[in-house]
Amino acid sequence: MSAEAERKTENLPEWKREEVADLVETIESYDSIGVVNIAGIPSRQLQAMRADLWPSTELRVSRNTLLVRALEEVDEGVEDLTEHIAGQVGLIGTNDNPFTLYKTLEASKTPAPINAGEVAPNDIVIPEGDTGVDPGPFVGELQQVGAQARIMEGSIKVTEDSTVLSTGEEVSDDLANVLSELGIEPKEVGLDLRAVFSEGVMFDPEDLDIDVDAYRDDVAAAAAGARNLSVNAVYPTAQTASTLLAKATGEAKSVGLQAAIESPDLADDLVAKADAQVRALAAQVDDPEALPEGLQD
Amino acid sequence: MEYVYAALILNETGEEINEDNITGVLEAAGVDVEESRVKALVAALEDVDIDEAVAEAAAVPAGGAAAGG
Amino acid sequence: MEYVYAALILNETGEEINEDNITGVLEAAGVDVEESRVKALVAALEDVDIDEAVAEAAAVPAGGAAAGG
Amino acid sequence: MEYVYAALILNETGEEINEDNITGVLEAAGVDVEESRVKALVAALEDVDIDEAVAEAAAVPAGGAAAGG
Amino acid sequence: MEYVYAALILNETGEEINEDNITGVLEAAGVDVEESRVKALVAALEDVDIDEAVAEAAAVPAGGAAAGG
Amino acid sequence: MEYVYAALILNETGEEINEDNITGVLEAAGVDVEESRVKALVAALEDVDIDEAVAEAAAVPAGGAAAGG
Amino acid sequence: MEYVYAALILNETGEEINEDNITGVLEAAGVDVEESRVKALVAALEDVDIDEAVAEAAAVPAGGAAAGG
Repeated sequence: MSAEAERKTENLPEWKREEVADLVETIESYDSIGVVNIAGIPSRQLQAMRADLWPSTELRVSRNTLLVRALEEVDEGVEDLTEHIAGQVGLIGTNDNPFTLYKTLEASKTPAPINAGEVAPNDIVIPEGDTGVDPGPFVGELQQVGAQARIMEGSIKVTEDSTVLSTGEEVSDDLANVLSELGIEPKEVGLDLRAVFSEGVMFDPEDLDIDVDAYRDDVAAAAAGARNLSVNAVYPTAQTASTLLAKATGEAKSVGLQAAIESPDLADDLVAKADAQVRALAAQVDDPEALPEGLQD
Repeated sequence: MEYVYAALILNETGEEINEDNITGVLEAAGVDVEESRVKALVAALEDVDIDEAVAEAAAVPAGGAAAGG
Repeated sequence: MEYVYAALILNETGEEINEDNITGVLEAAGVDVEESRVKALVAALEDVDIDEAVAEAAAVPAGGAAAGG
Repeated sequence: MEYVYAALILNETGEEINEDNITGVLEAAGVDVEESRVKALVAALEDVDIDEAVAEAAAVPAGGAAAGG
Repeated sequence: MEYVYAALILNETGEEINEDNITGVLEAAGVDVEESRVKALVAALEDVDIDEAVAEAAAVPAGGAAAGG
Repeated sequence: MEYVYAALILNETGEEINEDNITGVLEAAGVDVEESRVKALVAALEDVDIDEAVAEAAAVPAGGAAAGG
Repeated sequence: MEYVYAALILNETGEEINEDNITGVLEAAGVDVEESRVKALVAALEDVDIDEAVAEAAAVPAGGAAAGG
């Protein structure tokens, strides 16, 4: 504990000192400590989330000043998380891999409606398709908020994906009504990870957002490369033995056909090859008189 | 490939595909005929239905591979 | 088709593809040779690169299309 | 790619693909292991059906696939 | 590839594909046989249906794709 | 295939692909290492440009290719 | 096809592809060798660049099909 942090703590009332001590214990008991944004999550939902995460992950909510004190008291690099303590946040502790933590939190997010006056956390899009709403004034409301809409085949259709609000803009009353009518829930509500300090390393959400498809591609590429090496270096494995056999057979066949080796195994192919050749040559002969009737065009 | 061509000429004309006939065709073309290849060819073709082999090959259009590529 | 095969044999052995040679090969195979067809074939092949035509065909497989599908 | 190869060895031997095991394999190969890469790999592979990805790789030749795509 | 060719010869003749037989074939060809490679091949082929693998190869034309290219 | 993966790790890290190193990597992965397979691998890779062999698409039997189509 | 494989083994080891050597390889594999086929094989291969023919086979198979997909 730094001398400065100790001095600050000494001036705190008893209950705050206990709370900080408790937070410090939490912070010290996990490999990874993160700061999560909990703004906009109703308390009942937050309780449910806390319960879902337990026991692999612990969520602590406290006054921001106390969170800052506790982080500073633990020091050892974790105090760098204090820059993320602002607004409604909580601390999250886990012994899970931070990448797994991020994934878990992202997966637990649920869609929610957005209210008039709220700021769009992302672009809001009304997707192309049949709205299921009968023809009426709603088509005008859609067009009013910027959606490409018209009446087709007895109902109101959105004719193309329409971005009706950009990230950071405020939701109008009209838009909120339209979204509600369509059942569009453009917000993702959940614990939003701002940063994680894990075993000496600070991770941003961008660092933790792994591209699973890219890893899958890497796995496939690695497997394909190993197969290639096994076959090309002729190191047979259970997985490549049949490929090597097929390759060897193909080689023998290629040699056999090129050399026109009179082998019973090749007789069919040699006859076919000769036939193909004679046809190819006949195709170059443009005098029908020179060809048998069957080949004249 | 000339040995195979010779056999196919005989096939078209309805002559028997035997060593003498193949040798005859090839010699007429100035080939220095190797008896062993003629023997091997006749043996190899013994169980082959040439017309069928040709028909199957014909079923694949010339340039069939190109279509695949 | 036997006329064309005869030309192919001559091409492989490096013999000249002329009327006499083709007729010779065909007769050895028991063909009742039509002089006009031989003439027409020789004339038609004059400007053809036989090796090239043959090489292209050789690449077309028996039953190869299956693999392409 | 060595991190992925390490995971594939563990996959074949039936050992768990976790941080300790991957680190162990890589260190045995003299790799100066980056912990965060191992962590990311383990987390990512949790959602990858490795056997399926490997089987797909086997069905399409590595080089050929590019041409097909 | 000579080790694989040797296995294929044995397969065609109906002889068992074991270490002794493969070694015998290779030595007859003057190969300085490496026991470990023979062992690895035999082990790899244990669960392989050789005739099937060969038949698959036969379906693919030798030199077929060249035309496509 | 784990033996090949082990060689590929060594290749990427620039360590020598010898019996000791391959065995070390495999044992770290909990493999019950067979000496002969290690020997065979080292022998097979001796004169091979590994990066090239990895990149070059290996032949796949026709059946496999169908999956690509 | 065993005669061709025998030739391919000799080709890889750099041994001469002659009747004695091919017969030796085949007999080691338990083949009841037909002299005329061996003779025919040696004659057929005389003017062929085996390595090239082998390489062409490798260039083909699956790759072509995959490209069709």
